[in-house]
Amino acid sequence: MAGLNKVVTSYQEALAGLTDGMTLMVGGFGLCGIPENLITTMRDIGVTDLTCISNNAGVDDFGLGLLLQKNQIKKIYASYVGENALFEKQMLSGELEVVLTPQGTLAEKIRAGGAGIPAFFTATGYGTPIAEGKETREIDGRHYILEPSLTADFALIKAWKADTMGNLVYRNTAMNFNPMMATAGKITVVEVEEIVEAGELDPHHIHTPGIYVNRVIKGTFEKRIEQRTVKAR
Amino acid sequence: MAGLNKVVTSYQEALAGLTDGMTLMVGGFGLCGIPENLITTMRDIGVTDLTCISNNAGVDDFGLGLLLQKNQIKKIYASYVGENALFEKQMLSGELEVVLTPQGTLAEKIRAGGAGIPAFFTATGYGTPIAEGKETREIDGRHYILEPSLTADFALIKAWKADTMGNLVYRNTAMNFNPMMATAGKITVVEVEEIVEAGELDPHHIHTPGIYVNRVIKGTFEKRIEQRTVKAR
Amino acid sequence: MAVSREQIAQRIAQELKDGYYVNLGIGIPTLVANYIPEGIEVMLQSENGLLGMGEFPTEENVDADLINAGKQTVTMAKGASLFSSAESFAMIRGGHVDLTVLGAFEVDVSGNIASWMIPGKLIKGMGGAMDLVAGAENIVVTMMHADKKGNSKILDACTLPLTGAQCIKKVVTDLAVLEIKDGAFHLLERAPGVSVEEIIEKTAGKLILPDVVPVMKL
Amino acid sequence: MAVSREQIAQRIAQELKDGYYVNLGIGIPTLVANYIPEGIEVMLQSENGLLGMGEFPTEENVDADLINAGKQTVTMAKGASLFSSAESFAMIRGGHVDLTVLGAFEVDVSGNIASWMIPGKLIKGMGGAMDLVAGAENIVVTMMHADKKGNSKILDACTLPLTGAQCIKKVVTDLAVLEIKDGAFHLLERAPGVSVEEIIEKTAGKLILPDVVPVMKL
Repeated sequence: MAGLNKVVTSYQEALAGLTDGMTLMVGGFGLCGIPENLITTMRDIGVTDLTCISNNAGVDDFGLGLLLQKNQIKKIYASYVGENALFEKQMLSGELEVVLTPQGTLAEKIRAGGAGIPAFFTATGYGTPIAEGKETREIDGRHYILEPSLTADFALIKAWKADTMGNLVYRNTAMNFNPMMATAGKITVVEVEEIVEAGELDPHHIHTPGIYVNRVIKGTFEKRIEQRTVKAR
Repeated sequence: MAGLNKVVTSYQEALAGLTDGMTLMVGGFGLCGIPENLITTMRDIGVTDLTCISNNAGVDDFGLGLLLQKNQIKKIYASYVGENALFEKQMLSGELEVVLTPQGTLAEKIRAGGAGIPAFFTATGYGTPIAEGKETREIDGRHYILEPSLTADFALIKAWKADTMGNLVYRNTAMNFNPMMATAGKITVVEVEEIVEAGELDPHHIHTPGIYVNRVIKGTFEKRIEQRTVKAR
Repeated sequence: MAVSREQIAQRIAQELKDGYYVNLGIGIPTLVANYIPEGIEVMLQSENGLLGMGEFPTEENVDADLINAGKQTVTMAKGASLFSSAESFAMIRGGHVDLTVLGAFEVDVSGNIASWMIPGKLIKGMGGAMDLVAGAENIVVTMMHADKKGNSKILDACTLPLTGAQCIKKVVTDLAVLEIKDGAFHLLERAPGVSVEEIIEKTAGKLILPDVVPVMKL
Repeated sequence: MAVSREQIAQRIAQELKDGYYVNLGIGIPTLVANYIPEGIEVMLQSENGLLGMGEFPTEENVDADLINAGKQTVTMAKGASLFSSAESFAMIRGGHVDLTVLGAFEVDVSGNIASWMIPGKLIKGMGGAMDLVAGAENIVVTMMHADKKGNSKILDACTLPLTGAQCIKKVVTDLAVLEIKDGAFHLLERAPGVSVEEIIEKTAGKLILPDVVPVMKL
């Protein structure tokens, strides 16, 4: 890495500086678009006491479930965690602190964190348990709650392609939470399927500009499917 | 127009329902990416008492300057109005009410309006005349002001290409304020250089999804340049 | 006789209008896509980041990178667009979706809905449901009128933690179509073969009856 | 002898580091792009919606759709990306730009800056300046040390309406390089041929002098 070249060649280098107790954002929706190899590297490094911000918590043996297996996560912000029995056990036993957050509020809290907005009002969750302890306000006859933004020490991102300057393109719905999280990490690490030279991506088609990206690494991916639904030909 | 087909064939039809006293968002930065023909149509229709939300106010004889010439605008939200002598005259005489708004705050207020966020905190403008009369708050040691969002009766947008379903693609920096404004109008009208069939635009490359767009019309454009700066070969 | 899940979906499909952008929740709402009336065009929104959801893929076209909000593999319809979850919920929260269909455990006369949490049982999380009910002007809730023991889920006040407050105006159950207004359920239609008496019996919340109760057309 | 506008730009270019993302304001800041040191890579951000601004186009390549924040026709550099103004200011407000260079009418010992409005004269608007000074960690202000009558613009307290409060840490003028900290200007460098006495004379705000004042390297 020098100048604007963000490419690193080992996963150890990609996660250099990630230590116990840090707050991480982890991209993906379900198992789609998750940074698979960055997660397994964290498992192998054995970093603990992590706070994870991720829409889901993987399944028992894939995605963030791998870190739950080794009790590496102490707190998680997520919107839906229903696919994971281990998660349930750790939550009920109190080993794992869970902050359930509506999906759109979670997405917006992360986007706000990256955009320098410390808090915003939203109607989502007003009058529900999510509003407990939060400031509320009536604006033009509707009720809203104040939601603070989220940032992280590291954002762990999966994209389809990157150029060497860290400009990113996502593929299909594997985009999901990745673009906002890429803006909200102090250090943003991206694993991709292909790295191209700077200038090869059309400037109109770049989903995440390289300014948000610190490190890029090329990986290979299992891409496990949670619900394989098909129709007959 | 029927179903998801948003194409209209006359500018009168494109602006149907736009009446005196309405609030309009008008895309563009300087003269780049402005809805030229929608503006001239408003001049021709002679609609008055308008509140315009636009980063700039055009020049004396192009862009929103055309509406200023005919005293059709009573109030404007903008960040920079320095290119327009007529504007100055109307502002100083009190004919025109001007709400100067920092460019990034203006962009975010519009984005928030489209995204259902009624207000957000920002550090921009704290301690300046912009903060006067606004709620302030200290969050984690920094000072912020609360900014309410903006919406409009009509959003007038310029894009490069649309498909018949109103999916939009912008070209180069003619994007600017157009994408946010497209989300924040009760009725969003878009003029474009080319209309293609639905399915011809790559879903990854669409900048504004058609859900935000009500009407699309094909126009021809002068594209006047404000500062033609060139280098020798 | 109560109508089936498929028939509930069929009835809800009648709420679709030409040109609508629609978000269909998991469960019965997903089935609505099978009953889109002939001659109208609608676009399905999937809150993970897709507008223009198509049908399930053939085995050869399964793509792990292309799923819906229920994590099922899907395809894209003509004119589809892809975007982040932040943009997706900007659409939802900003009221750009014309119709939202989702399931519920309970609804009440104030338009409150409970659909995400049963205290003491596993908490799976609300996913996008709270955003959907807060953002949509036009929501249809699909649910069973009563539980298996016959206890009404159409209440004066929800007993479970809410998903959203005062946001529901229309409910389609296996027994009836109800409108919520002025602090009561208004019976609009009954399922074929279901008596008004059965609906009265299984509706715990205040119920207003019209002079004539039409039968759901399926 | 005071340095020229070009020399101020040349001095500021020394603040650039390899890999920096930089926003250059209108006027002297724009000139900085001509003095990027050999061997380092930087990306220029233009707040209307371009990261990777290139040089001016040749006559044949002028494109009305491709302008910078000063509304000048420009080109794109290798690795450029395009985005909306909302995204552009998310970058700026979110602190992602490594260095911002902009002009000012006045600065003061508290790090306040006034750069957008002279009451009684034409009000042109602040454009993106308030966002830039609120969002950047690292701002260099470029300005003339005094006006044509010799009145200092380096003050104890700004007299004009502020662009931002307590946000400026470094100022490069035609006479000196100053750091703002602990409620004072600290003289870091003097322009070639400019005496410390002249700087003292033309600095109205509290000024701290080091034992030795190095000369700007140009």
